[in-house]
Amino acid sequence: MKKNINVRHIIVKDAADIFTPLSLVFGFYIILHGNLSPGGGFQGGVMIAASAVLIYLGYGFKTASSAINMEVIRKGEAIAAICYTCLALLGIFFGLNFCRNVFFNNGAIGDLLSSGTIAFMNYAVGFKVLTGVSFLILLMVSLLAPDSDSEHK
Amino acid sequence: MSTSEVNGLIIVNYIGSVFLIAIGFYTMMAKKNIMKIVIGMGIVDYGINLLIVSVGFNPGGTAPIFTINELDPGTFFVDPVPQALTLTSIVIGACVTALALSLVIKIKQEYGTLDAGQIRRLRG
Amino acid sequence: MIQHFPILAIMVLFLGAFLTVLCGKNKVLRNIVVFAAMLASSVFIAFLIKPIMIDGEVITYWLGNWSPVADYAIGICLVVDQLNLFFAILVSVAVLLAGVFSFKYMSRDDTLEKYFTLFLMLSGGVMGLVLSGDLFNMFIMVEILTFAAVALTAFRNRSEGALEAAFKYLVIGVIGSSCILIGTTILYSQFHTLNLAQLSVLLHNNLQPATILAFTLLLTGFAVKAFVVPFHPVEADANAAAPSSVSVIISCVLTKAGIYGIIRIVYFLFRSMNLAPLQFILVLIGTLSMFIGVTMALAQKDFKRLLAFHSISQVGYVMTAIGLATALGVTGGLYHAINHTLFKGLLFLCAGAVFYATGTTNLDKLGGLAKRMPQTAALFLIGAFSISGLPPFNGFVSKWLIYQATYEKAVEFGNIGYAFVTIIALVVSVMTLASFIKVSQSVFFGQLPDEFKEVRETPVPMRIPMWIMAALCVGAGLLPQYMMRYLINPAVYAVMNVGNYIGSVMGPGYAEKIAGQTVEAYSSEFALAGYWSPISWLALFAIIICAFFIVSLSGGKLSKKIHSDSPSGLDPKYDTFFSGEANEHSQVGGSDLFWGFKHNLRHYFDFMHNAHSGVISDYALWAFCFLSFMIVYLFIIV
Amino acid sequence: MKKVFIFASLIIFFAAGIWGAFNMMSFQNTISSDMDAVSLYNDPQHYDLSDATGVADIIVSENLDKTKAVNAVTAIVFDFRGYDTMGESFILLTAISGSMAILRKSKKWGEDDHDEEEH
Repeated sequence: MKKNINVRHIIVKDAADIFTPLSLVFGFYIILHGNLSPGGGFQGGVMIAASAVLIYLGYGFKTASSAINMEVIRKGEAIAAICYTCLALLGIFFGLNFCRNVFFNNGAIGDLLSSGTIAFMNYAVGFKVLTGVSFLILLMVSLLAPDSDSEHK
Repeated sequence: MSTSEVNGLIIVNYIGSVFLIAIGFYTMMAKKNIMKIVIGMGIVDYGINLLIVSVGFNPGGTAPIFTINELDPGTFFVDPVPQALTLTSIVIGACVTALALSLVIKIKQEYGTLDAGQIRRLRG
Repeated sequence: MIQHFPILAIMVLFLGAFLTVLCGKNKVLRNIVVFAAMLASSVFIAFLIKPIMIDGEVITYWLGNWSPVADYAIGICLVVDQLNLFFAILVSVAVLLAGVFSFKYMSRDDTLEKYFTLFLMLSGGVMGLVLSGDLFNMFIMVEILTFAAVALTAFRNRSEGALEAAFKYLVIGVIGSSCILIGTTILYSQFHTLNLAQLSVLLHNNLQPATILAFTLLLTGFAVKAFVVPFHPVEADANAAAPSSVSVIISCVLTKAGIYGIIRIVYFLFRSMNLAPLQFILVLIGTLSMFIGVTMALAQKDFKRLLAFHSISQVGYVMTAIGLATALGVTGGLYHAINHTLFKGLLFLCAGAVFYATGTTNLDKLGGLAKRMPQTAALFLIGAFSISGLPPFNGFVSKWLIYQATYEKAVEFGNIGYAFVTIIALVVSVMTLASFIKVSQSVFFGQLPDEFKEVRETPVPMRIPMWIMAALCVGAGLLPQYMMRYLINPAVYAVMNVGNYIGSVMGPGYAEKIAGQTVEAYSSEFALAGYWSPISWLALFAIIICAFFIVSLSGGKLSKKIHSDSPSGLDPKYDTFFSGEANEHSQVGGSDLFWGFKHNLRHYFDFMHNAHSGVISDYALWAFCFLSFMIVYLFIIV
Repeated sequence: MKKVFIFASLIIFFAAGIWGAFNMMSFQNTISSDMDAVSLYNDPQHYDLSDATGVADIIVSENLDKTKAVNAVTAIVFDFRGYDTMGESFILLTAISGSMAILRKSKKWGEDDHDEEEH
């Protein structure tokens, strides 16, 4: 079984170079416009996480793991979860119920921030998914790398 | 195609999803390779996703987004609730696969095999 | 303010889990966060007792203030009626005590922040499940608790069989979750809503083939979560492999979550418990669980695996009592549910203490620990007496109620089958006592092996939760009237009268408007025979005589048959032994105290041993066959 | 023997599923077709809920007025059923923590009493 891709073809590397920024930009676009257009936090988050795979395919595990600090990613995911919970808890602080969309009526329909907490929750979930899925992918991939610690390097 | 004919065609989706779920369960019951069992779990999940999306189908409806420039007067939507449920269900399916694959990796390291017939230290 | 407490009780646990991730390696801070989260959740639940249990309110909390519009529940709601709160109290007690226990118990493992993250996730999932009023939300919470339980089962991934047990648990759990999700989808396609109360009204007298299919799938899904008979091997494996503090949660809390789901499905959502065949199938499943669990437990050689099979057996009692559909039966079932949480929690914590002290749970290697660990031995005996149903302890009260309920059902319906259930319940109780005699003999009494001469008593932080559980066991046994008044009777009332729940969620008068009739209530009146009523004791005595007679008759036949095929080539310990020096073969291992009994019934035990083959495909096959059988059965009866 | 059980239960499941599917076809659509998206967009406050056939009708009608989110699916995911989404993201975190716990290289239990601090 081929444990690690040592010889990287130039096509793979160039394709990774080209598509990594594309997937990042498009993913962020989808997250930011989740309340206006098709898509949302989950879809955009997964797209951004795909860029982690692209970096791995183009440059191998060592570069990918040095480019991405896995401990920070994991903590970032917890922070995103706390953000979502706090956005939901805002409802209680405003004297309403949990998960209440508290400042919903600013701006016209179709504006980026017109939908109140929906947009912010969207960003929180997007951040959570992009950290979570890229962490999961790198965790799996790290097992294929030679003499790697199973947790992180 | 008239509305009632389109409505009738949704049965294809239902039968397809039942078929997928049955294939998935068959894989889990009959196959001894635990990797194939994981695949079976995935197939069941896809079948359920197909079922949920099909439930919300509305003949002639468009995607439930008020992109006003692209809508004709009199447009109506398909049901957005099952789509939201499917989104949840897809993520859950991915999590099942991730957890199962990490268990499979560890089992392969520990037992040296993927045969369910040999992974039976706990029995009786 | 009080209406925010249910959601806070759930979210505090989840927030604790995230903060645990952020704490990282800081041990003191982490423990403080975890303890504060569990304590805060318990306090929130405790504050709900007064308005709900005593004053009889039902709290409905619409998340995001999306209360029903045009008689459709567009949002998700949390509903706390007496039944929900009953299970929430049970969950919070078990979680708090197991969590406190695990601070010291887990201290020799590494990466504890992940352990506590998953532990709090698991607790939050169960709490969210029992407080939820939305079908899809119940599915989400079921998934959270399944994943967390699977990961915690494999937490000690170097110990024997942990990964394997986790994989089996995951596969069977996914079958159950898939069933729940398909059922939810079918109900949505028919009624266009996901709210439990609204579905309950719309479903009334509205059973179509697709609805029956949905009912079957939901029932199967929650039966998987309760680990009743065709799904039980998974629980035994998981409990044996998981750390003890997690076994407490799996055995005491997750099975109760499944029982809660079954109660909600059969009594509340479909209101179908007036069908006699459905009662029959639930009682049959419960009785089978009871019997198979206890007989499998007799043959076990591992302390925790034995306890796990007893857990299946006790959940069988609960299931039987729930299936009777009488007020007395439900009372007995709920009482036994909370008693099972207390004494099985105590027993698992004792097993954890023994493991912490000696590093093994193998019954053949242990022995004589009562000298070295007197307090643990005393606590274990309290738990063993409780689970066997000896009179001063709590197991007696609930088992007595269950015997009485089954007996009454038999009298009422003139059905001899339910009297058999009474007899089986009694026999199972006796066998439970027998197997705990075996455990106490081989763990705490008998000879102390040399390698355990230096074993010390459990540390104090581990003993405190055990003593609390033991005190609760004794208290629940000595003061049944208070338990009844403040905990059980309100819950039984809530099970039997669904009108309050529906009125609170959808607004009063909703059921009358939609279904065109008032929500009928089951009778919640019952005559309690008391627990010292002489007539009942006499009846019990007669039943015991009958049971003894039947057992002795069948035993005579069996022994004759066994004499005819003389055991040649078997273990020499089965040979007749007259006199002289006993050689090494005549020594019976600690786990083999009842070898004679097992030898006489060896066909049954061999069959059961081979059936529990340990191959995951077989277990999946059992689960799927159960589903198919239930489909056929329910289509025939309805 | 095992094969017989497998195929019998599969046939039962399949038959019940097909029967259920044909039954589900006769159910009413979960959302009604007599809604005009454009007029709803132009005048979000005025809508008629008297003949609503399910939650989807109400959600789509109320969405623009109450949440001002153009994408109805996002509005459901993050507002009407935001609690579910929260649970879903918790599932993701549970799965990731679980995978980490499973895949870690742990020591055998009790091998070393103070292995918590070192890493």
